[in-house]
Amino acid sequence: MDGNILTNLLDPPILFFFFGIFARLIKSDLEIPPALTKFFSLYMLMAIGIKGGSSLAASGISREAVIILVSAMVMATLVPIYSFLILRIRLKNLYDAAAIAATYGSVSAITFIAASSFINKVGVTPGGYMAVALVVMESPAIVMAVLMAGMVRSKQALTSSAQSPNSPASLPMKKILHEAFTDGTHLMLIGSLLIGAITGLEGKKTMEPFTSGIFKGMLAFFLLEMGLSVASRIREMKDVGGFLVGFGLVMPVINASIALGIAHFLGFAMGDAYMFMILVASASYIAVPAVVRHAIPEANPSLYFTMALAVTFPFNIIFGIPLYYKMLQLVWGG
Amino acid sequence: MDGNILTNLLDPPILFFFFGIFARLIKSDLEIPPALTKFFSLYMLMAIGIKGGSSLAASGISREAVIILVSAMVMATLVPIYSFLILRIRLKNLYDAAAIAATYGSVSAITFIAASSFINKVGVTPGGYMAVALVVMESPAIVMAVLMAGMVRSKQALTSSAQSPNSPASLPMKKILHEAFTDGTHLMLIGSLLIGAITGLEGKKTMEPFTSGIFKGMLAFFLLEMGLSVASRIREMKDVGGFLVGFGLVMPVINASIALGIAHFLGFAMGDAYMFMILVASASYIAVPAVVRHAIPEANPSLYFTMALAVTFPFNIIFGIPLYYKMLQLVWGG
Amino acid sequence: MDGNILTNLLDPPILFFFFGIFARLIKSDLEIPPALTKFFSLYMLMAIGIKGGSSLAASGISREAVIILVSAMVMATLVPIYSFLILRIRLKNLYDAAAIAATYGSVSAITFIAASSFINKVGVTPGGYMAVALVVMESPAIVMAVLMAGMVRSKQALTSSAQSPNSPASLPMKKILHEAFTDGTHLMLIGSLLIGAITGLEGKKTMEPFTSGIFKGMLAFFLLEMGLSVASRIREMKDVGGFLVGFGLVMPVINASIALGIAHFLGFAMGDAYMFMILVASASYIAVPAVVRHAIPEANPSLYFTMALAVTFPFNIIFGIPLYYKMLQLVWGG
Amino acid sequence: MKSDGKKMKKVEIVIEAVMLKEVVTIVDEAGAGGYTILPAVTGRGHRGHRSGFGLTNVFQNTMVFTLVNEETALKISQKIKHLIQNYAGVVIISDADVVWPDYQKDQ
Amino acid sequence: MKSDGKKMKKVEIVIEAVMLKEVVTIVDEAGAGGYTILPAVTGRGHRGHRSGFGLTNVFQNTMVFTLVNEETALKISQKIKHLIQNYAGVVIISDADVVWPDYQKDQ
Amino acid sequence: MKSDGKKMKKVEIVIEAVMLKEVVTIVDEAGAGGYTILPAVTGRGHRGHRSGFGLTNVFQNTMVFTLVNEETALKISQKIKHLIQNYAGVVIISDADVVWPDYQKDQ
Ligand SMILES: Nc1ncnc2c1ncn2[C@@H]1O[C@H](COP(=O)(O)O)[C@@H](O)[C@H]1O
Ligand SMILES: Nc1ncnc2c1ncn2[C@@H]1O[C@H](COP(=O)(O)O)[C@@H](O)[C@H]1O
Ligand SMILES: Nc1ncnc2c1ncn2[C@@H]1O[C@H](COP(=O)(O)O)[C@@H](O)[C@H]1O
Ligand code: NA
Ligand code: NA
Ligand code: NA
Repeated sequence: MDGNILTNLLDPPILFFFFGIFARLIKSDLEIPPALTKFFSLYMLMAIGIKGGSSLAASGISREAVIILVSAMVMATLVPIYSFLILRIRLKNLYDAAAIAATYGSVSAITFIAASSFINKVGVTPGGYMAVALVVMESPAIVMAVLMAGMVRSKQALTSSAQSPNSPASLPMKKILHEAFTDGTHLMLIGSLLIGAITGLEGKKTMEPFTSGIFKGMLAFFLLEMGLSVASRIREMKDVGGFLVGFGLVMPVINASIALGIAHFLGFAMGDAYMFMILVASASYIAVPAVVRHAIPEANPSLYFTMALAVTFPFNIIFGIPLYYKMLQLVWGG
Repeated sequence: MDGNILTNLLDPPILFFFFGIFARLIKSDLEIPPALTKFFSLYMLMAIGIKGGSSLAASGISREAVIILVSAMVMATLVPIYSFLILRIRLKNLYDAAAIAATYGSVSAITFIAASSFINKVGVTPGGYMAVALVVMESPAIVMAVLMAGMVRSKQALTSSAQSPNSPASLPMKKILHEAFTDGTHLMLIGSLLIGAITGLEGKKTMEPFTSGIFKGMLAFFLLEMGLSVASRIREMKDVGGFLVGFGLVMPVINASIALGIAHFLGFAMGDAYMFMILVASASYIAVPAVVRHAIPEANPSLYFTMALAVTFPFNIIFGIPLYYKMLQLVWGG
Repeated sequence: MDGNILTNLLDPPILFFFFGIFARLIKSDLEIPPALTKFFSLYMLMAIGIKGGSSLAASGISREAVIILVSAMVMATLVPIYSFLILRIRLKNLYDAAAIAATYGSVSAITFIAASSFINKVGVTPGGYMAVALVVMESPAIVMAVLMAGMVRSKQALTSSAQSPNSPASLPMKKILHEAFTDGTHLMLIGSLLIGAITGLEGKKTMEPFTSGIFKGMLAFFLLEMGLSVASRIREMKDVGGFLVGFGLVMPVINASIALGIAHFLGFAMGDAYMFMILVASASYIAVPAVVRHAIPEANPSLYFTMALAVTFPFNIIFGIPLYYKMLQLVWGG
Repeated sequence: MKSDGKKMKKVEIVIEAVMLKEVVTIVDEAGAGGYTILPAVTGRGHRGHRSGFGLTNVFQNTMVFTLVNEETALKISQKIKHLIQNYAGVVIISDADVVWPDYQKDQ
Repeated sequence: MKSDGKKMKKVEIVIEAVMLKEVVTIVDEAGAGGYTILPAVTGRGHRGHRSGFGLTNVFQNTMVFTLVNEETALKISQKIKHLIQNYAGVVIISDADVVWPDYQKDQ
Repeated sequence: MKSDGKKMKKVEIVIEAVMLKEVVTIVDEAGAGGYTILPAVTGRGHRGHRSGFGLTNVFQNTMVFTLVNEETALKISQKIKHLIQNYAGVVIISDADVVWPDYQKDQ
């Protein structure tokens, strides 16, 4: 099968995403109870983790894998920096710039899942360690953003003659690192990866009817909720404004291109290169906002959450997934 | 296997329905969290929709299907009218008559599921378009009921010399139609049908471990909750009174008989005729009450909801499903 | 495969239990919505019930089974008595002693599940009636504890010259029996057993993708929640104190030994003997606390709940399950 | 205030979830016209943390409030006071202007 | 009290869940600065038991409260009073000292 | 009122869910005897709609109330006021007669 745009879109879960958008736009009262959304998201992470962990156990951590993981961490550190520099050109509130930078430096597990499904249909298989890359890319972006916000904060303290008595006490980095690491969704992925790695193929087989069999159905429900949420956020879009919407559409492509360059330069396998592009191009709307809301209270969550969820996520699902593959084919000469 | 009463009853999900009734009657604190009931009901609709949609994609909409769908809409319009005329003989509150008429004109998805399972066991297969019939029968009944309630309202405004200052502003029909169409459960069925139709057999296969594999278990939980709810409503039965309980038991049989006549006259296939009887004989306790509560606030939901859920639903599950089949066999000479 | 400690521990669901403990200890915000925990526990009971009931239908109730069930009820009556006598040596609050005695006389369904999985891996198969033993062991323990608490209450009423005006009205035994029997989780197990027995192998087959296929995954989520709960209770451990923690670790082994003696004396089959040991050795943290909180309000739930959940349950899962098997092998000379 | 509100007492009861039925019975028997239940609340008091979790409702709280006249408020609070000697809970009484629909006021 | 609290009215509304949107509209249109919703409460009133369950929200209650000045409180309670002639509900008005963040007070 | 109620202040705090821990710490450190949490509420204020949904708790509210004496109420409301300069929230203080079990009053 060739990897055109429909390969990806004509899958029931993806269609439920669009259905969710439609339902909310026509003001239907359709909704998924929050407790279930929580369950579906933990389920997704368990499924990715066990699958990734067990194939990791089968293959071991090769030298290749180490190079990819290091590249992933480097990109998760660099993306926030250059995103911040771009954003500060137009944004007055630099805290917003730092917070947005964090979400784009980090990753989206659901984009990862959708892209895995696409690349498997196309007939290319990425390594199991890509799930580890998903894990290691989360925290560096948060750390970078918090550092940048801290710099903004000290600069503002200097310039403002009278220190505002209400300035939030900046959280110590140790506490933020703790929060980033112990964030429930993040930890669920790590735990499942480890359990997958420990129990290997047998563990995977035991869990398969749950983690693979009903996977598409659970994903359909989760994407339905995401569609509903995306459409709920559309009315915030005017607060987000043209510049940031543009950023949310262009940045993924820039990030994917840089990732492609690195992957080619370092000689990644094709499947790994693709997933690397996806990770770098995606933005976090679950784990990162939860931590950043705490760590950078001066930033407006309506901006960074809405951009990651309602601009970049749909863009990647609809256009990014096939586009990055075309870009990859061009370079790989496939 | 022959379609006697036990064919239907000795299925685990149905037995969980009776278990639920029993548990509530002996005042057990057993309960299903509302968030899960919501999930189970959305799940059921997804499963019916995808199955129906994909078999629709396989067969296409034949001339036969169109005739059935038109008949379904006609019956969904007629049942409320003659139900209202019967009910007004004894009911003083004509708003109650209109609201009850709406629930009986509309349909029950769970009765549809139970009957599908029965008819498949008997060896007869209805067409995929019957799921479309399930969809198109919901709104006409609501529209008719609202029109009738509107007539009652204007008549009362005329007769009462001093217009009550507290009479509810009647909702405009456009708003009611919007509510009927965008009702979450209704839309979930439509969306799933469409997604099933778009992705066809491949989509169905992808979703099958979810939508078919675990189906009976999810149904068992949902019917357990329904049993609990039915028994909770039994204490309202004295408010409902003998006349309405009688209506709830006799009306399904009358409706099924009329449906049988039409099906025979128009030459439906046997499986389609059976499902048509089931749809016409069943009453709605999920989508219709939610809309009617809004649209006809003068009617008492304890009446219309209790009749559809606690009288007609159990009657159809226990007696109706095999009875309508016997009636069908008599006419078809099977 | 030989039944060493790792046979049991290297199963993904069990590892999720440890992961849950770890997550809570490092203060992660990972949590399972209560509505889902409720669902998972009802699911487990449905699965055990249908499996047990259908294999009961296949085998019938043999003379052997009757002997085992009677032994189970006897042990559920005796364990609370001698537990109470041991506990009163050191506990000042005799109501606490009675309540703790009730939890140890009763049983844990999840320990039962984990042990079933272990013993099946080892290649020994217990009879389907062991699920019935699980059912019949719950209420006797509660009844005994309430009787003992009643005795304590009347004695205190005699000794205290001025009757306290605030002493709780002791609930009549009839009400307590009603509560014990109609407790939601208890009833779910009974109902599922009956439905399994009525529908037999065909019913089991219908439900299998739900009750067996996804079982390990659902169990993994449930054990994750149990791990989280166990770790939450660890801070209560200082209230529990050394004596009671010791009781929670030693008592299961004593109980298992006595059960082993009885099983050997009465000539149980090996698999049945093992499950009998497990049942007698396990303590209830779901059904019994819910009833006992009502029936013995003077007892502190932090003690009896924490001991059963955070001391005895992990002990049985980690050490008890393989240990009781070794003990069994010694006696059986396997 | 010039509202058509009726001066009443709002009696709020936090109680452990297993005793909800008993609290409702007390409220009913005291002659209250109704009550509202907030099913799942958590909290801390002198009995320590009570955070309802899914495994058991033994550590879960529930909240009930009822709008009643002063006399009924007193009756209810005394009965609940007795109950919370042995079960976790607290009673809160405050003033409230209650606006009922017309038929209610006629009674 | 020497707090920086602003004396306001707390208007609490219990209403059947299907009418939540209408209540929020009334609160908004009366000019309230905000509101808080307690999504799922159950209860009993003169219309009998209303325990929200999963099959339908027709028997479920919701609670909304809004902090407003006396005049707005009156406006809201009158409109809701009209609504609850046909739908289950009740309105409770009480006094409250409200502490806002600084920017809010500037308004 | 002739109840055995103790005159206290009820301090209610609406706060965004991510800050619940901090609010509880403030309440604890101020010396409150306890608190009750209503875990999931939604609402609107000057920061716009905050309807908790399953994907993130960044837009979810929580409500906490604590029964304390006037002095403690003041201490808590001042600290929370500081907190809600940057986080969504509001503080409501009202009078309440609190009925405790006997042992509590002895303290
Ligand atoms: N001072 C307080 N303020 C608010 N809620 C309280 C207070 N004290 C107790 N509670 C609530 O009442 C429950 C039972 O209290 P207790 O019986 O003292 O443990 C607690 O779990 C809280 O939900
Ligand atoms: N006296 C009351 N105290 C507290 N809540 C009440 C009272 N009366 C009514 N309610 C609440 O308002 C809802 C609707 O009341 P009603 O319209 O009288 O049935 C009930 O379901 C309760 O939640
Ligand atoms: N006037 C009000 N009445 C009731 N609740 C309010 C009011 N203003 C704010 N809130 C609540 O406090 C939360 C935060 O408010 P804000 O920080 O103003 O956005 C809102 O989401 C509401 O839940
Ligand atoms: Na990224
Ligand atoms: Na019908
Ligand atoms: Na035991």
